[in-house]
Order: sequence, then structure tokens, then C-alpha cells
Amino acid sequence: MNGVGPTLAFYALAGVTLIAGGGVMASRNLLHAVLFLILSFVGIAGFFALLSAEFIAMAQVIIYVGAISVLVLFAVLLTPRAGRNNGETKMLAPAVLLAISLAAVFIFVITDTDWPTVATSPSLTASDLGEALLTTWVLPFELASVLLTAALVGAIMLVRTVEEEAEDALA
Amino acid sequence: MSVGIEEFLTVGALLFCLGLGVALSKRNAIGVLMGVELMLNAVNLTLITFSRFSVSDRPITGQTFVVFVITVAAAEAAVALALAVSVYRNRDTVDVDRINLLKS
Amino acid sequence: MELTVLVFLPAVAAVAVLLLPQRYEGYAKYVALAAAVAMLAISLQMFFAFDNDKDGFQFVVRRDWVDVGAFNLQYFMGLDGLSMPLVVLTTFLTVASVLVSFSITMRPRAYFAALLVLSSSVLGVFAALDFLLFFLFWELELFPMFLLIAVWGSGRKEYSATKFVLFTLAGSAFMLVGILVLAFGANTFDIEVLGRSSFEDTILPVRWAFLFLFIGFAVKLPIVPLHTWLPDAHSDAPTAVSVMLAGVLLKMGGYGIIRMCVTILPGAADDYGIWFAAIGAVSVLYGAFVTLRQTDLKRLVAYSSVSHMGVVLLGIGALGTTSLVGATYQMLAHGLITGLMFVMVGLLYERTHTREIALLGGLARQMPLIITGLVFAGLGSLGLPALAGFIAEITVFLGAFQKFEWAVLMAIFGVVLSAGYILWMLQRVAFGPVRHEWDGLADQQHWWEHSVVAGLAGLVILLGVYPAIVMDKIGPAIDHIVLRIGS
Amino acid sequence: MNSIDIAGPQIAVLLAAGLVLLIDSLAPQQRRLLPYVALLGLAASAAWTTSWVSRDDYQVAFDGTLSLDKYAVFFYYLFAGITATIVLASIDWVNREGRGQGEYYALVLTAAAGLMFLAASRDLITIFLSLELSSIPQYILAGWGKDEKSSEAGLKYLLLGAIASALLLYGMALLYGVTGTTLLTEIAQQIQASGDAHRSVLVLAMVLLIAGFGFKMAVVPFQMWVPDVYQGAPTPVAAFLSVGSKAAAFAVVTRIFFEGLGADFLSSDWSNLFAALAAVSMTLGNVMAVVQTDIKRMLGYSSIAQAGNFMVGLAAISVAGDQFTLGASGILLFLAAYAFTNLGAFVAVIAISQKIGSDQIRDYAGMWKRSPFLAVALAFCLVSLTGIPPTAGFWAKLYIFNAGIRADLAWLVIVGVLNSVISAYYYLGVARQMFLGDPAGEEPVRTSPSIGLSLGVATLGVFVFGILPMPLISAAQDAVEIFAPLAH
Amino acid sequence: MPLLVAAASGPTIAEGVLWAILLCPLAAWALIVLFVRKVPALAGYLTVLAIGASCVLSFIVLFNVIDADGHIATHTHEWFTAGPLTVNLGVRVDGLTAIMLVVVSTVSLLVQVYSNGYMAGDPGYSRYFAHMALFTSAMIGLVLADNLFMLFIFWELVGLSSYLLIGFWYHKPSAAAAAKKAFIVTRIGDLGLLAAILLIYTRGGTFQIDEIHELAISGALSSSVITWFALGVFAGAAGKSAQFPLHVWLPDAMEGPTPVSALIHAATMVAAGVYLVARFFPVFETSADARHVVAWIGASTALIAATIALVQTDLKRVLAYSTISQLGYMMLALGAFGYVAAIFHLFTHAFFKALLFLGSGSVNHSTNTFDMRRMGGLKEHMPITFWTFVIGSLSLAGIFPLAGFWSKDEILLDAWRDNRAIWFIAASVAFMTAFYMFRAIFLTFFGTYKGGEPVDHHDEDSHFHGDPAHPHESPWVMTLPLVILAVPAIAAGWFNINGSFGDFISGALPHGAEEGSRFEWGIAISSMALVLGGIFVAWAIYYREWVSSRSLRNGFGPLTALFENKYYLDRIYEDFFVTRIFQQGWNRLVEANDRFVVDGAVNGGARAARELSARLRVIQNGQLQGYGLGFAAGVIVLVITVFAVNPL
Repeated sequence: MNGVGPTLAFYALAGVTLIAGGGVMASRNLLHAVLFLILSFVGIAGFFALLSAEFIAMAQVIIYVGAISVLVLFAVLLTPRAGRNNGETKMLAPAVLLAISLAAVFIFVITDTDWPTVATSPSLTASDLGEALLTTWVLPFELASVLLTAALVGAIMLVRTVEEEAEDALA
Repeated sequence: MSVGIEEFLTVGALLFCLGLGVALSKRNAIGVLMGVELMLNAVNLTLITFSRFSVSDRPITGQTFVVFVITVAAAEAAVALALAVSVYRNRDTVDVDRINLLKS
Repeated sequence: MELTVLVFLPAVAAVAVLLLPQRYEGYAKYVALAAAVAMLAISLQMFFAFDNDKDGFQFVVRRDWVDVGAFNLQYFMGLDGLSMPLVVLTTFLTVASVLVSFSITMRPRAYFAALLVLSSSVLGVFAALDFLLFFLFWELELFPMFLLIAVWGSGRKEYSATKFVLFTLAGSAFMLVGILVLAFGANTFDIEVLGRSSFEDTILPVRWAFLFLFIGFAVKLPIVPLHTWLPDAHSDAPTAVSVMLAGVLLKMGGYGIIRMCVTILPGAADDYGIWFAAIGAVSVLYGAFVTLRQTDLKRLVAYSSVSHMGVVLLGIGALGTTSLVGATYQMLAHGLITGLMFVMVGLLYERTHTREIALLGGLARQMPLIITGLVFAGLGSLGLPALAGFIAEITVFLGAFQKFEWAVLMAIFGVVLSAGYILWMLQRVAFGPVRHEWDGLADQQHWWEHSVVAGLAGLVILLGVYPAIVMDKIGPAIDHIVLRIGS
Repeated sequence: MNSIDIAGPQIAVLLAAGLVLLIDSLAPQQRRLLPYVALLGLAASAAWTTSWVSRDDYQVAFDGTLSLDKYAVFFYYLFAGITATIVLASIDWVNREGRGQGEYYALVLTAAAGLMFLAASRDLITIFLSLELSSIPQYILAGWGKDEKSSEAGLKYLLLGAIASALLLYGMALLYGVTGTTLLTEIAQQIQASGDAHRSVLVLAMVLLIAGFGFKMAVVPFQMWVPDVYQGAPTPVAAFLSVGSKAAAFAVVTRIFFEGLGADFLSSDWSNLFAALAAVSMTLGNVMAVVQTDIKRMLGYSSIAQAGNFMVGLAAISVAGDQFTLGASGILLFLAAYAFTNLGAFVAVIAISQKIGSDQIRDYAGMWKRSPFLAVALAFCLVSLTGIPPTAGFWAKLYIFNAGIRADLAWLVIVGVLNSVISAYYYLGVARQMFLGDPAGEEPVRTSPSIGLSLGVATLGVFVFGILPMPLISAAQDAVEIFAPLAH
Repeated sequence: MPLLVAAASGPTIAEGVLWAILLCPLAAWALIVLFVRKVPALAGYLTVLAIGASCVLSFIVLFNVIDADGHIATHTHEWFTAGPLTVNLGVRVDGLTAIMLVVVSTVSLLVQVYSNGYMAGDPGYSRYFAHMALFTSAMIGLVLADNLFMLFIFWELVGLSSYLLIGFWYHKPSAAAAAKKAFIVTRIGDLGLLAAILLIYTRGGTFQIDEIHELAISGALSSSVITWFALGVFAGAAGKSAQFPLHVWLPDAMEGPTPVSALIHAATMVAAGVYLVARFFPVFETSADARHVVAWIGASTALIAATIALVQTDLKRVLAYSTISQLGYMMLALGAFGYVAAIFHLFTHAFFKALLFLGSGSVNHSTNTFDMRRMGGLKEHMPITFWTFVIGSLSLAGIFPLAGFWSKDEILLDAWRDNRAIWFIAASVAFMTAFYMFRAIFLTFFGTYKGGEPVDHHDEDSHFHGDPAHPHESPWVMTLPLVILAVPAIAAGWFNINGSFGDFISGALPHGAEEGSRFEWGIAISSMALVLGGIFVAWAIYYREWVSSRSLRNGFGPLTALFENKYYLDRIYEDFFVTRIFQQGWNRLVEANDRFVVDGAVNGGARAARELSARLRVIQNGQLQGYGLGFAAGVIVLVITVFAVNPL
């Protein structure tokens, strides 16, 4: 991917995403952590755009930045202030250590490999995506729907309180 | 002046490990969940990178994959939060280092 | 066909016993006795129908059972001169152990069922000609033994039962590996075929396979230092189980070594013969030394078993026809003599409720018959001529002396030591001034007690004065095996 | 349409799930019918499966993402059976819990469908989706109980599962990146074509896959959740996890590694990896089980050890020639035998724990006097887990160790047999308690018909296949015929 | 059945007769054990009858063999085979056998008759006779056996019946202990015999006695093998014949009933060792080393036993030690080429020593004790016993012309010819023998009666009836055997005056024994002088009491102590060796090793497993992160391992 623009964009996005991720790691308050998370989601969306997957970028913004983050926010707000502490466990040090060494392994592998790459970006449109979803991957597509339903049902059951169940029993 | 596949993959890898670090170090269950979300996003980034760069007679595959990952991530998040809530009801906390009734 | 009947008759009888209604449970012993006697009859009929001059196996039954490309298990059983006497020994001791259990009142149905299943599995081991089938029976014997020791035993019964099971399992774990390696080499578990095929080091050196098999059997035999389960199991098991344990279960080990290790891998057996001889001789002396320190009657007999089975291993190690015949004969002799020994000890224990030698003494006055039996058994076990043990031991010595003078010279010291511990035991238990706390105890009285003692003693004498009756059967079978070693 | 036909068994199950929900919400007074509806759906799925076996046309559908072959069929039957047993065993518990019965059975069925898809899919995306389809309901079910232990188990299971699937995804992504496709067959072709040019990334992907699935297989070092979740989750659910998801994970791993990563330069690597993991898993699992006092936890550790045994089959890949699939068939045989055995054990535990209200092994004392049937059945299943004849477990172990020997893995087999001695030690402990201990109470422990039925079936299976293992073995061998062409 | 008959000149006696001699007493034993246990009287008569029968048959055999002037006949049958090993059962009859048969059956018969009276009223009456019958047949079998294997069998059976009879009054701890001691000590000797059997079979491939002779003479076997074989055989013989250092069991064996001591521990069984060595005399002839060992062991045994006998106060012990020393005499003779002399002495000794024992029994029967210090003056009360006892003592001492004189004289002669040192020992032993025997006589029968041992009526095991305070002569069943035995005690020596006995038994050897004058005045006179001297000293001290015995023993201070403590051998053996070194030392060590090391390893292993398990649980700390770290670590480790094991 040549040209100054994309390159600068890449580094900018990389900076944003990673720093935001670092923010998630660093922030002691859960709310701040959520905000950083959202920021890094946005960064990822930018990457998607940069990689000419506009539809995915949009979906990313909608679903992650929209849905999931809000969900997390709700969860955070549901739990009282005491529950919003985002401190680390005793295992911070080993966790960081392992994460770094894993990163080392990954990066070694990434740089070690000479990836079979195409010169020009394949032109992929949303319709291609939709077509793929409805032909080859129709089965996963259906499964995803079932999955969401099941998750929905389950989640509802899990959060229902005893008295709700009681009145449900009357019905 | 150019960036190639390696750079993108590197960013993905770093983000992934960052997410892992978060997931493994945060005390709050929701914090852990956020870490997981970061990891998934890193995976998505990697997938898109591949679908952009790598040689394939079906480049769209990567994007499709990402769609599903996002869906699953949403579902997982929902269930996770539900569980977190029910744990909170039982234990008045979502600190994973206090959620250790079951051990040894 | 009759072989199948013989092997599974006890199992069927066991089911029948279990199905007895609660209020008839008193009859369990009679059902068991009937079954045992029937077995004895069948086996004796086979024994006399057995053709000594025909080589190869007789009474063969063979069906396919599990056949998959990689391995196939057949239901393949038969007897030769090596296993025939052991089968008769088993049935005979089954009758004996049923009889000595006649006074059992606790859960009689389960007890006799377990006893019968035990004898069924042991018969299976002696009869099986498919190594995997052999292994199945070998493992099957664990269930009844565990229950018999753990439920009807005494003392640290659970510990002993567990120890027994774990030792055997550990041994058979190695055995299984050995079996698989052999089967890999020959693509069959058929012992006849295995016995004919030759193995080279493929995935494991053949000698390893040999050692694995040997470990499996050595635990049962048992050899020093794998013997410590034996005293515990013996001292905590009920009398009948001690009889079966000493009488036939230990023989499974010796039989396995001859039938599997030596027959299938004669080359390795030849290499390791010297070690067998050494271990055997050491076991003889070690067992005797430890026996001399025992204060519990049953432990004493148990350790003496270790000493006697050492002779078996010594005989096997020499790998000559004479020594191997002697080893087999020693198994029979030890089975009968030690069986009788345990019966007498059991009768004493039933009455005095102690096995502490220090507490006994002067009993010859109060229970002359029991003591006579005890003295007889003792004389048998110290290898008195005209009794079975002597023929066996001296045959082994004569057979092994040429090859391993040193080992035999070590082992014959066991002769003096055994005289030492037996006679000392008799002196402390039977002789000396009368102890009045034992006054008024019944002597051996019931018909079943008499018949067990008489039967065992009679066989001990018979084998002592007319060895040919079994040696003519064992000899050809062993010749068959030894020929293979030569080639 | 044809494709739908091929997804038939799963669809039947899913329809049943929907039906269950429907009845639950529309006709709440008919709730007691729910389990039977569920069973009906499973029966239908089994029937559908049978219809192919009779039609005997095997093919792929959905552009090759889902395949219909004997391998899949084997697992369809297996999962149908497992799920049916679980449903039967759950009835009492669900009735007592009284919470969302419809949802419970619906989730169980959904998870079952996911497992079935997992066994049949040949495309990374489909595999991932099926995996999640089976996992997420299981996460929920694990947290189904009202007590804190259950919800803790659920949360732990989910968070760790999420991390695991993230690793798995990254591995899949790399695989896709280097081969440009997600279909196992094409992946295999690409790898063959490019040779070991991309070995490093392939190895990394391989390891990540092992990590992702190892979580489900309960393989060291991805096994730590197992005891906690088994202990905390409702017992029927724990049973489902211990048998269902483990089986599915092994099914898919076998398929991926044989069909996708079967190239020599890779298989040599991963077979060694699996050998090492097998040794570690069985040893660690057994050793740690020794001192357990909670029977569910003990079974958890034992299932880790059993995973080690299964993996001997994966490690035995390097058998050449006509016995190339020996290890694979060993895994299938072992999975089937293990399904019967472990289900039997768990159902017995369900029955006993429900009555005595404790999972402590010491509270099982004297169970023989209180309920001979339960005691004998449980003991028998434990014997089968140890691998002593005459049980299905013995044949499974014998078969798979035989495969190991033929794959020149004698050392691994020795480790295995020694481990079964250790396992005998703690299984024996339970048997000792039940047969020799003095009962705490005298009142007999009764079993409900449903439990009795499921337990009876499981134990009978263990026994019958212990005497006549032939049908099971040949079924397993047919199933893995599909891998035979890959022999090298 | 393979039947091999030796030289045509051999005895023509039917084989059945030979077996019958063996089987009669055996049948009696079986009958008593199985049926007539309950009717004691019958048991006694049955035994006498059976042994009488074999006695008659033995004489028939003897005369038949005499006709064949002592040549050999063997009848052998295969018993069992195990591969190359073939074991035979067979009988062999020749001069030696015939003589032994006669000795055994005759003495046994008389002893049984005597026992009918002596054991009357004992609770174990029939058991006693059963054992006696068993012993007799075993002894006969031992004599008849034509191969070493069979011989060994009866050898052990003889030991068994000896064990049972010594321990006959098993309620007496001393008796039980003595029985055990006798069996074990003899068994130590038997080890040698067993080893010899193994050796000769392995090297020579046979058990047949005559074939072994052949092997020895023809030199087919290396001299070392022959020597080891001979030593092994002699070890066995030393055990049974109570040769130093294995003699310690015989004195204790006196715990048994006196007739038993007379038959087994004086006349027959203890002579079996001598018989065995004689049987294999050709072997010893070919191996000088073995022969010297025999000679010297015999000599030292004779000397040691005689010295101990000097100081015994128990009449039976005196006889016991004198038996030992006489056996040593016989061995000494064999060691000095004195085949004929040894057997001849065995022959005579059997009679007069049996006579002496029965006499002592008779004394005990009326005084209820064997302690000579409680006797005295019995001459008047029991004349028959007294006179027969004197005859026996004179014969033992070797006074012309009684039996003992002739046999002992030949031994001295052979010793003189072979080795002067040994002759000197033998001569001094002859002196001591005369001394202690007459010391016994004077203490027992002369002086005033000291009251015997009062009866303890609370001891239910004592069957003593009568009143020790007023001793009386024994009933005729007991005195008759004394009188009968007195005859051979006087006359048995005359058989060999013309060497006919010697020629006869030499027929048993593949080549005759060395000939030569069987009499020499010098030896005869010197020995007579020594013997008379011994008697005189005894007379002087214990009858005239010119010198008090006390002052004498004080004079010999340490020596007496040594003798009275039997050279401290028992202490060394039992207290030091068996108890200290063996039982409390080595065995305890081995047993501790068994319990703490071998079994400890097993239990330790189990404990270690539990321990490890308990430690490993800590990993499972219930902490989500901990588990997650496991994942990450796992991935890293696996990747690195793969790359390390199998680099890119």
C-alpha cells in the first residue's frame, strides 16, 4: 500500500488504537476504560476503512461502538460505584510478561513469513459480501441467527429475579 | 513510503496481546470482558488485512468471517454481562479474584 | 467343550447362589459345594482322559470373538500337561475352600458367589490359549479377591485389599504393554502362533517386552522385592481366601512365566535365566530370614510362601526340562501344602481368635487333631521326603545344579532355615506346657473340617510317593517348551 | 433443498428446541411434556440420520462447508444419544429448580445441534459458528443454577471460553491468511502446494488451534476450568460438558488435523505435540484427582486424564499404510465408550446427590446398603473408567493403546497404563466408601424412573460393549474410512 | 520294569522278602495311625508282631547272604522321571546290609518288648509305638536302599521319627526344644549330603551306589569332585552320628523315653552315619583328604565326648556321651582304613550300648530319676539290672573276652597302623571309657541308696507308679530283654576271631577289604592295661574313696569347668550364634529392611503421590486469571517447543 496518505493514516490509526488499548489497560476507573475501549474500536473501524472494507467499518461502528459498548456501559452503570474499580489483580506482572512474550512470538512469526500478497487491492463491495453470506456461508449465517436467539433467551433467563419467576409461574 | 501487510499484522498482533494482557490482569469481570473484545477486534483487523492482501480466489471470505466474529462477540458480550449481573446478585461483587469459591 | 463347562460352571453357580432368596441364604454353601464338587469331578474326568503321549493341546475350544484388523481376540482354550494338573489343583482347592468356609454366616450368598467367580477366573487363566483372553481372566480375578478380602477379611482389610489390587494392576499394566508389543510383532494373540513365531526388536527391544511380561507375573509369584502385598493380603484375608491365594493365585504367576515368557520369548528367557536363578535364590533365603522373625502365624506362612516360590523361579531360570518340571511340581506341592497350612491355621484361629504365636502354646493337648494336621503341614513345608514338597524341591535342585551351582547352593540353605522356622513355630504353638486359657476349646470336629484336612494331606502324600502321576503329564509339555529354547 | 436435507438432523433438533419454547410460552400447563418433545426431536434427528445410512449417499453441501459422511453420522448418533440421556437425567432437577424449563431444554437442544454441526462442518467459519452455537448455551446452562457456585462457574467458563475462542480465531485467521481459504480441503491443497515455505506461521496457527480446542477437550494446560465448572455447574450440565463438548471438540480436531493439516511436515509436529500433551494431561489429571473429596470435582480431574487417553489416538497418526486411521478410530471408539461410562457415572451421581444432598465422597459411605443398583452401577462405571474388563472402557483403552504401540509410542503407552493404576487408586476409594463404609442414614435411596432408565441404558451399554465390543469398533472404523485416502 | 540283577553269585533271596522287611513295620504304623489309635495295648502287640516278623525275615536274609558269602544283589525299579532325570526305587542286599538288618530288627524288637513294660500307662502309648514302627521301617529302608536318592529319603524319615520320639513328652519344654535341636542340627549335616547328591548326579549322572563306587574306583571323576562328594557324605554322617562339631544334639536327645535312646540314639540311627561312610568306603579310600578329615573328626569326637562323660552326674548323659565317643571311634576307624573294624564295632556296640541304656531305664523305672547322686546301693534291690549293666560296661570298656574287646582292639590296631597320633587318642579314650563307666556303676549300684526322686503326683503327665523310696527289680518284660541282650554283649565279638565277619562284610565292597592279621598282642595287652587302669582308678575314687572326687575336680579346676560346660559349645551355638548373630542380628536386619525399606517404598510411594497431589492443587487456585495465564503460557511454550525440537 503505497503513498504518503495511507502510510500516515496507518500510523495515526495505529497510534490511536494502541494508545486507546493502553488506556483500557491503564485506567483505574471502569468508565474511563469503557471510553478508551470505544476509542480503540473507532480506530479499528478506521483501519477497516483504510483496508477498503467500508461496509465492515460501518458495521464495526454500529455494532461495537453502538451496541456492545453501550451494553458494557449499561452493565457498568448497573453495578454501583464500588463495582467500577478497574484495578489489577496480583497477577499483573506475569500477565504483562506473558502478553509481551506472546507478542514477541507473533511478531517473529509475522516478520519471518513472506506472505503471499496481491499487488492491487481486490475490489470488494457490500453486495459481494451479501452474496457470499447468502450463498456459500448461508449455513453460518443461519447459525448466527440461532445463536443470537439462544443467547438472548439465555441472557434473559439469567438476569430474571426470583420474584419475576414467581409471577411468571402464576401465568 | 509504504506500509505492507506486515505492519497491519503487527498492529493486530500488538492489539491482540494488549487485549490478552487486559483480560488477564483486570480484577473486574467487565474489565476482563473488555480485554476479550479487544482481542476479537485484533482478530478482525488481522482478517481484514488478509482479505485485502493475501492471494485468494475468494477474498471476500475474510470480510465474511469478520461479520460472524462481530455477531458472536455481541452475543458473548450479552451473555457475559448477564452472568456478571447474576454473579453480582449472589456475591455483591464482580471482582474475579473474589469469585473463587470453586478451587483446588 | 467340557473345558468351557468347567470354566463357566462356577460363574453360573455364582449367579444361582446370588439368586437364592434371602431366607434360604443358609443353603448357599451347599449350592457352592455342589458346584465345586461337580467341577472337581469334571476336571478329574479330564485329568484321566488326558492323553500323555499326544503333544499339543487337548480339549481345545476355539471361536472368533473380537476381530478387528489390528488385533483379534479369540475364545481359545485348551489344556496341556502343564496346565492340566494346575486345573485339577484349582478345582480341588475350590472344594477345599468352600468347605472351610462352611462356618461363614455373614452375607453367605455374596461370599460364596465371589469365591466361585474367583475360581472361575483362575481356571480361565490356566485354560486360556489366547493371550488377551488370558489377560481378561487375569483381571477378572481382581473383583472377587478385592471383595473377599475387604468385606470378609480381618484387621487392616481395606488396606490389604487395596494393596493387593494395586500391585496386581501395576503388574498387569506392564503385562498389557508386553502383550501389545508381542501382538504387534506376530499380529495375533494366539499363544500357539506366538509360541511358534520369532520376534525381533521392532518398536521395543524384545527383551523389554519380556521384562514387562515378567514384571506382570513376578508380582503375582511373588518375587522379592515385589512381595510385600502378600503377607498383608494373607494375614487379613479369610481362611478360604488365603487357601486360594496361596494355593492357586500365586501359581498364576509361575504358570504365566513358563507359558508366556519362556515359551514365547525363549531367547530372552535364556539371557535372563541367570537373573531368574539369582532372584529365586535370594527370594528363598530372604523369605526364610524374614519368616524367622514373624510373630503372626499367617504372616509366617505367607513369608514362607515367598521362600518357596523362590524355588519355582530358580527352577524356571535353569531352563532345563528337569528344573522346569520341578518348578511346576513345586507349584502343585506348595499349593497343597501351604493350602493345608492355612486351613490348619484357620481352624486354630476360629477357636482361639488369635494368630499371635506368643499367645498360643501347648495346644497339642487341647486339640490333638488340629495340631497333628499342623505338624503334618509343617513337615511338608520343610520338605520332608515322602511328601510332595521334597520331590519338587530336589527335582528343581537337581535340574538347576549343573547350570547355577552357586544359586542352588544358596537355595539349599533354605532347607535348613525352613526347618528352623517351622519347627520353632511348632514348638511355640503346639508344644510346651498346657495353657489353661485354651481349655475346653473344641478340636477339629465337623465332617467338613475332617474331609478338607484328610483330602489335602492325602494328596500331599500321594504326590510325595507317586510323583509319576503328574510328572508323566508335565514332562512332555515341558519338553515341548525346552525344545524351543534349544532351537 | 438438498442442502437442507443434509442439515436435517440438526434442523430437527433445532425445530424441537423451537417447539419446546413455543409450548412453554403458549401452554405452560403442558410443561411436563417438554422433555418428551425434546426426546422426540432427538429421535427424529436420529431417524433422519438413519435414513441416509439406508440411502447410503454421502456428499457435501453448502459449497462444501458442511459434509455428510460416515464420520458425521457416527457423531450424530452419539450426540443424539448423549443429549437424550442428559434430557432424561435433567427432568427431576429441572422440575425441582422450576426455573425456565422450556428455556433449559431449548438451550440443551441448541447446544446439541451445535455439536452436531461441529462434527460435520469442513470450513473454518462454519466450525467457529458451530462451536459458539454449542458453547454459548453451555455457558448459560453452567450458570443456570440459582446458587453462587453455579453462576461463578458460568462466568468463569464464559470468560475463559471467550479468551480461548479469541486464540482460536487468531489461529484460524493466520491459517486463512496463509492459504487464502477457509475450506479444510483447499487449505490442505494450498499447504501441499506451498510446501513448508510457511511452516512457522502454520505451526503458530496449529498451536493456537490446539489451544482453542484444547480448552474444550480439557487438555493441559487449557484444562484448569474443568474441575471448577464441573463442581459448580448443575450436575446434568456438567455431565453434558464432560461428554458432549469434549466429544465434539475431539471430533472437530481430528477432522481439522487429518483433513486440513495432514501434510507430513506438519503432522510429524502435531502428533508429537499431542503425544506430549497426552502424557502431561493424563498424569496431571490423575495425580490431582487422588486427593479430591468432592466426587464431581474428582470426575472433572478424571476427565482431564481421559482426554489424555483420547489424545494417544491423535498422537498415533504416524501409523503408515492400511492402519493409518487406527488412532482416529481409536478416538471414536473411546469417545463412544467414554460417553456411556461417564454418563453412567454422572447420572448415578445426580441420583445420589439429589437424595443425600451432598457431593462429598465420604457421604457415599454404605451406598451399597441404601441403593444396591446405584452403587453397583456407579462402581461398574468407575471400573470402566479405569479400563478393567469386562467393560467398554477396557476395549477402548486396549484399542487406543494398541494404536499407540503401532505408532511406535511405547513410552506413551507405558505412561498411560501406569496412569490407569493411579486412577484405579482413587476410583477404588469411591468404591470402598460405597461398599465397605457404614451408611450415614438407613433410608434407601430411590431413583426416579427417568434416572433409572438413563442410568440403566448407560450401564447396560458399558457392560454389553464390554462383552461384545465388535459393533462399536466396526462403527468407529467405518466412520474414519473417510480419512483413509489421506494416508501417506 | 527295568530289573538289573548283579553277579550271579549274589544272594538268591526273593525280592519280595526284602520289601516285606521294610513294609511290615510300615504297615503296623499305618494301622495304628488309622485304626487302633484308640486301643493302646493292641498297638503295642501289633508293633512287636510286625517288627518280630521283619526280624525273622532279616535273619533269613542274613543266612542267605552268608551262603552267597556276602556278595551283592540289587533289584531296581524306575520311580519317576523328569526329563533326563530318572529316579529309582530299589533294594540292595549284601553282607553289610544283612548285618545292619539283623542289628536293627533285633535291637528294635527287644526294645519294643521292653517298651511294653516301660511305657505302660503313658497317655501317648499307642502314639509311641506308631513312631517306633515308623522309625524301624525307615531305618530298614535306609539300610536296604540301593541308591543315594532313596537312601536320603529314609535318612530324613529316620530323622523325623527321631524328632517325634525325642519330643514324645512334648509338654516338657526341654523335650520340645531337644527335639527341634536334634532335627535342625542333623539337617545342617544333611545339607552336605544333599549337596553331595546334587554333585554326584550332576557330574556322575547316577544315584546307584555301585555305579558311584565304579566312578570312584575307575577315576572317571576328577579327584576334587570325589573329595567334595566324600566330604558332603561325611557331613551328613557327622550330623546323624553326632560327630564333633554337630554332636551337641545327642545328649539333649536323652529327653526322649529311655527305650528310644537305647534304640535310636545308641544302637541304630546314630550308627547310620557310620553305615553311610562305610557304604561309600571305596570313595573315601580314593580320596586321602576326605579320609583324614574323617579320621581326625572321629578322633576328636571320641576324645571330647569321653572327657565330658567323665564329669556327668546323670546316668543317661554318661551313656549318651559314651555313645558319642564310641561313634567317634568308629569314624576314626573308617578314617584309618578300618572298614571291618568300624562295622564290627558298630555291630557289637549296638548290643552292649542298647543293653546299658535299657539298664539305665530299668534303674529309672524304680527310682524315677537318672541322677546318680540320688542313687546308690541298687545292687541288692535290682540284681538282674545290676549284673547285666556290669556286663555291658565291661564289654564297652573292652575287657577280654567280651564283645567290646575284640572290636575296639581292631580299631586300635588299624589306628596304630595308620597314624600313631590317632592311636594315642584312641588309647586314652579307652582308658577314660573304662573310668567313667565304672564311676557310673559305683555311684549307681554301690554305697547306700539316697532315695531317688519323689513322685510329683500333681504332674498329670508323670506315669510313674511305684515308690522311689523302696526301689525294686523291674518286671520281666523289661529284664528279659536285658538278659537276652547280655548274650551278644558277651559273645558278639567272637564272630571275627577268625576274620570271617570281616570277609563277610567285605563282600559288600567292589574289591575285598585289605587283609592282614586281625590280632596283635602288643595292642591287645596295652589296651587291656589301660582299661584295667581306668577301672582301678574309678574303684579307688568312688568305691574306696581314697581320694575324694571333690578334691579331684578342684585339682583339675579349669579343666573340669570346661568339661562340665561341654566345652561351652551349646552356649556358643545357641546363645551367641543363633540368638545374637542370627536371630537378633542378621534376621532382624533383614526383617527391618523388609518392613521399612521394601514395604516402606511402596507405602512411601503412595504417600508421595498424595503429597504431590495436595501440592499441585495449589495451581488450581480458583482464580480466573491464573487459568488464563495457563493458556498464554501454554501457547508460548508449545510454539517454542515445536521450533526448538524441529527448527525452521
